[in-house]
Amino acid sequence: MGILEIKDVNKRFGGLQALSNVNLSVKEGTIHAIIGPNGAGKSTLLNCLIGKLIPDTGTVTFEGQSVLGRKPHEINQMGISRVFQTPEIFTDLTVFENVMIPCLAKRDGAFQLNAFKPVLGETDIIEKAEQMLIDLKMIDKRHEIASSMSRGDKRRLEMAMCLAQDPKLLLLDEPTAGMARADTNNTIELLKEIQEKRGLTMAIIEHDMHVVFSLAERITVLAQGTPIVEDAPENIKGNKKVQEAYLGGAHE
Amino acid sequence: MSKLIFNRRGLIKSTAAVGAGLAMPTIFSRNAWAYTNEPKGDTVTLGFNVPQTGPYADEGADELLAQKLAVEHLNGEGDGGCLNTFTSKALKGNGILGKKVAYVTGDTQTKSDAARASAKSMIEKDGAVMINGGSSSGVAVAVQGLCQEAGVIFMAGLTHANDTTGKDRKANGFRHFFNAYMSAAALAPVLEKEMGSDRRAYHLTADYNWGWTQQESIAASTEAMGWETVNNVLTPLASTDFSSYITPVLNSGADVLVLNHYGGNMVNSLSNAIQFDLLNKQVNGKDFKIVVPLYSELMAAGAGDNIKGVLGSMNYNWQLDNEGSKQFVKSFGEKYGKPPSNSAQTCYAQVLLYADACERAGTFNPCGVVEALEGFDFDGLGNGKTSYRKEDHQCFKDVLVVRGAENPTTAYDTLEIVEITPTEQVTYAPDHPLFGGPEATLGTCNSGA
Amino acid sequence: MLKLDKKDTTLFLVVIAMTLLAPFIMNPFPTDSGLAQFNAGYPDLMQRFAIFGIFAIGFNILFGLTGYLSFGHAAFLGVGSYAAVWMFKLLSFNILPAIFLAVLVAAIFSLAIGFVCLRRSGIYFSILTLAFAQMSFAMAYSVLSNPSFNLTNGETGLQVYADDPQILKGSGPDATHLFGLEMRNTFTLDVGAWAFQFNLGFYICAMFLILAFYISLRIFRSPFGLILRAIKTNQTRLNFTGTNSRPYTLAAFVISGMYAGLAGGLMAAMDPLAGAERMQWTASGEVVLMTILGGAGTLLGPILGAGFIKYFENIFSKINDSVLQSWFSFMPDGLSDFFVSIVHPFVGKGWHLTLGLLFMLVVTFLPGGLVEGGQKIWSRLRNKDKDGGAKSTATTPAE
Amino acid sequence: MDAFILQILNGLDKGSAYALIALGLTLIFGTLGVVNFAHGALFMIGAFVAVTMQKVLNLSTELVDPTKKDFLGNPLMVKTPYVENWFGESAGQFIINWSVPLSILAAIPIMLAIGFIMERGLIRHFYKRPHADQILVTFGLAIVLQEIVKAFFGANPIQTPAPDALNGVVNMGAWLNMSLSYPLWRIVYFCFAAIIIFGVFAFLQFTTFGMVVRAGMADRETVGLLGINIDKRFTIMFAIAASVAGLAGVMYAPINPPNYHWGMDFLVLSFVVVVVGGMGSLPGAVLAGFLLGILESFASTTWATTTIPGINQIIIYLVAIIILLTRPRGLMGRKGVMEE
Repeated sequence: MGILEIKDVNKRFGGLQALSNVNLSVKEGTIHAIIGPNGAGKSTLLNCLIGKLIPDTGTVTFEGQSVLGRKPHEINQMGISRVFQTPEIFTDLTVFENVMIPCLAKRDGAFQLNAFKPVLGETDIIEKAEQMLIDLKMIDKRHEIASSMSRGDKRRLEMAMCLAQDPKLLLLDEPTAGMARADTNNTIELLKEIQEKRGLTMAIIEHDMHVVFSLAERITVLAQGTPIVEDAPENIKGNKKVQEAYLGGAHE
Repeated sequence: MSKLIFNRRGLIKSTAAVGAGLAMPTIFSRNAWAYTNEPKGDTVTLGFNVPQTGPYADEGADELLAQKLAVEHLNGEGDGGCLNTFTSKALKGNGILGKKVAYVTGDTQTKSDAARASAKSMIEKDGAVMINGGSSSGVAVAVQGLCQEAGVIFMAGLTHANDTTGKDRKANGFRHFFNAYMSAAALAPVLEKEMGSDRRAYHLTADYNWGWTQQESIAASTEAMGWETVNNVLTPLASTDFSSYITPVLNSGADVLVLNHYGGNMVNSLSNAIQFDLLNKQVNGKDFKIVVPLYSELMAAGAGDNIKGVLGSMNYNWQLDNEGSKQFVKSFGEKYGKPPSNSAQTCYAQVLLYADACERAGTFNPCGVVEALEGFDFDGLGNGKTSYRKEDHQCFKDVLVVRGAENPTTAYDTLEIVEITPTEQVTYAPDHPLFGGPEATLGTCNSGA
Repeated sequence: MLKLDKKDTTLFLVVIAMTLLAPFIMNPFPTDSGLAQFNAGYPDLMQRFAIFGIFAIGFNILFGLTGYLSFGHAAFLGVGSYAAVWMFKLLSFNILPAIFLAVLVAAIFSLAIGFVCLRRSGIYFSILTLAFAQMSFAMAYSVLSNPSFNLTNGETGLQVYADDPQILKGSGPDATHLFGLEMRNTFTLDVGAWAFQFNLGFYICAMFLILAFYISLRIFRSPFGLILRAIKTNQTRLNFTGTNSRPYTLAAFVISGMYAGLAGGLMAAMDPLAGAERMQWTASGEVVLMTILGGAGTLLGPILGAGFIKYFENIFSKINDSVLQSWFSFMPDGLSDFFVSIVHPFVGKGWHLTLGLLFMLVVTFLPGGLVEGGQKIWSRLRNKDKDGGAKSTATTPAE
Repeated sequence: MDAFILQILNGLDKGSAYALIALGLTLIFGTLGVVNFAHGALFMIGAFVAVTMQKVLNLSTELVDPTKKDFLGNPLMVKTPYVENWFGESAGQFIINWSVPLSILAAIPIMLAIGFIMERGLIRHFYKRPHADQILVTFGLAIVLQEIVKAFFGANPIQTPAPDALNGVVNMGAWLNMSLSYPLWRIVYFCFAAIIIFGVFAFLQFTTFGMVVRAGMADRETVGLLGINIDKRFTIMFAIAASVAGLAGVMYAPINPPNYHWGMDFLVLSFVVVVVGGMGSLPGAVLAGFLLGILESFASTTWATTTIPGINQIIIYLVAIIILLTRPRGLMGRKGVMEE
């Protein structure tokens, strides 16, 4: 039994069968990648996971509980954090404030009218946020406004924000999209490091093979809305079906 | 040393700078004041509170011109104006009670809040002893209440709703302008003469206090002479296009349209009615007619040719043929190059009346002034014989019924006087039900002491 | 004691000092000098500064922090005023129950309206609030003032009449008071050529302003305030961080609605009349302009903006030609006429024009409002002494 | 039945004005992303172009006529417009009579110029600024514009009649055996609005210029990447939007006499129309304009006001609330526009 279970998920958009009979299980403590050519249904699947879309049939459960129809903040409160294609951070706030917010959300839940306590008095939150910034080697940037940072730093900050919540599952949506090779490698290193330190479960949706093969322990290949193979990286490389699927689509 | 006194009022204007000449500033306590803003120096300050922005700004500007002219005349400058024709000869052209008249101005914005703010600033900051002017009944009632509390005299300017001297009457407030009841009483006989007693009237009424009281008054007096009120439709104040209110008139079987509108509303509703060619229609075998109970010169100018033949009433018109009027038109016209409007005349007359009352009372104390004005009869300020009634501080005088002229020669004679309705015909009992009934009371005068 | 850090404590103390000393600060010119025209130290205007300061501080909690631009906040001020005057009519002229009810009614009203409007964001939210406020205004101006059910007294404004019940009045005063101390009590202090007016009503408003500022300061520095700022920056991320933004925005909306209700209640307490036009969209627009002009999202900005606009409304509108002539009378005739005609369009009845021009100038050259202007001047002054002073302002965005 | 059709006509007529203002507002918002609070003022300026034209054509020589007296009893100055001196009395009067249609010719270049100056001189500096700043600066501009107009023309409405030939009523229902008398100028106004609306749509649909602008409305950055000078086109678009508002104002002047406050009167309403239609959607703006116009007309009938007292006061806002709550982005709005 995996921490995240996707069972018999189907989704149609008009005449297009976006997902058909998707079954997938993410094991706790592993990095699981979902790859596939453009239009294979990766984004649709992701949207089903985060409650943005509800599948026509099938179930998506996290630790035995259904995530379907839940609002983003509810899904997050279940223990799922998400990294976006382009880093979603609080651009007008400082780096430190950016990290404090997930710590607050983790402690206080979805809503708490904490209007009269000074932030500076929340020592537990401050310590945790500082620790997180130290872990991710960003403590020297704590007073910078987030919008002024480089793209790589923004990604690192977003990661820090997600990790600050001690998630049980980290969803990564093409975390290296649009990055230069050096930044990509940095990100890979960062993710590896996190995995080693924390044993965190991650699901990565990606089409950059370099990233996928350097990180993932399991890989599911989607083609035309259906998973065609699920296996370890070394087995995927030589798989005929995968090659066909990719050759049929746009070659990466 | 200063002494902290919680007296009933302490809104005070500084006098001379006693300590200014000394090397060290001297701190001293105030003298006791006999009444609010008692003028201690050689000037007395009047507050002119008129709309200077918003839709009635032009009317406010006209009122301001008249008030400035009145101040000139009081101070003995210019040709003396109505000081020459005023039947009371207390004013000498040397200011009021020997003090030179100064004035401050404020902007009511035609909002009761803003009007009170600006009146307060005149009272608290500039030491005004009376507030004069304004261009709407809401503002008049609001400022009148303020002046009553503060202990200064209020003279209302243009306010036509019954309430100003009806249920909202105040001892410190006076109204020279006529009201909706008087309009109705003056119009009804003329309407009967011109249109007969078998008419069906359709009312369009501005949906707020003034509109309602006017509609009530007109409906009451026209029904009394046999007219039928077919319908009364309330129109939002913010309306700009009245077409959707005009079209139902065509099929209603009504043969008279009464527009209980003022200002921009009236200009637009009348223009729209003319566009729909109502005046050329025949209903029930009679010519269709339009009545605008309250006219003003500026509205007539705004409506242009559309007012031709339309009946209404006015407080004053410069074409009025009496000594006071002629003198006022001459003074005003020579100074400003145009004849005065009826709101200008109202404000001018009120300033002179106030000054005269102070002279006769021998004090600026509001209670003295109130006493001097109550039941005061006079002539020579333009309206003919005029009297200020003691019971409700409403002024009684002839009311003019006017009609849009068919062939005006200048921009100023677009309205012609049809009838001068004598005072007796527009007089009512002070406890008339339209005026708050027997409960309505002036209260007692407040001098602020 | 106040749970503020050093910098905030200084700021707070400055605000307290400025507020309490307002009768001196607003009255810089001797009473009989020509410049006395520019004095603003008389009770009514000082009360207005404080009241609109409160209104704008509250609006800033919603707009400055969350970025939700409400175009209907005047409605809450209006219902607050009506509630307060009704308390005067029913109970007595004591201001405490009136202000309490004003805040309460505004809270209920803003909870209901906020609950509906916050289902949308951006301009859709703005138009929804505008629509509710305009409906309230139209109802108050006409429909709810009809003789059979007169809740608002329409055009004239709701006021206290002699025949109102006032069941708790007894032998109490006939003017608004706080346990017998009348709001209109004014004590005038003459110092040389100056006359300073100390008005009880103003000091009541000032106390509320200080309290309102303190609460806003605490909110700005609280976790709640931090999340509100996060809502403005990136609502998507916030939701994916496990925070439900809707109750936060609703809380901010209600808090700012209560501030508006407090302002409305105080307005009625200073002057027991509630006019419908304080609910009109122009009044809502005014508080938006105050906040942006002063600096949205800053602590001091709204107060400055409120003071700025009210100053123009009350001081510039009163400068008429005879005042102008007295200013320029020292010049030869032709020259003084020339100057009078130059200045004439911008004062008196032209005060709107000046205000419009200033809006344009401030927003063009000081994007962060008056507060930014002040910071620029301050940092330039400091840079004369030593370099690098400007940097510190950049890292404290909520200042 | 007649009454019903008449109210539809009234609604279409009101709707024409709303739609024209909203159209320009949406063009500006859609192309430039600027919230223009001065748009109502442009409508007002358009109307005052007509007023000015009327005043200019009435510029007169003055002759003393000793037989008549003015109000002070002095000899009257008789005015003869220059145009009557130049073209003869009847031709001159004809020209004066047709001043409103004539002012369209003047209004187009004037409004284009005003739009051009506004965009180049002010608005362009605010493209990247928050909407709040745009609101403040354009609101300031709106105040300045209206105060300038007030300084020249006063606060009182100024009657600007339509030509005699276009005054009066026509019976539109004669051939249906119904009595549908309707003012001719209002019919002209509706047709004029229809022409302008179709013109704008055709311009955007069938010209290359329009295609680029539409692409720019959809995705500004991409079009910029294609090397197309989109800013210049947007300037022109702003000028066009300004002249649409201006022309709407010119033609509206005979319906209601213009006053300096018109801009503010129409501002709120036009924003409601734009938002109800859906931010950034031109067809939405037009549709919402006519819809609200018609609903407003029906809400003012006796039937409606007796059923729900005061409905005519709030109908526009009520409809706006209902539509926005059921359709999150208005009638035809696109996702992601103006939602931050």
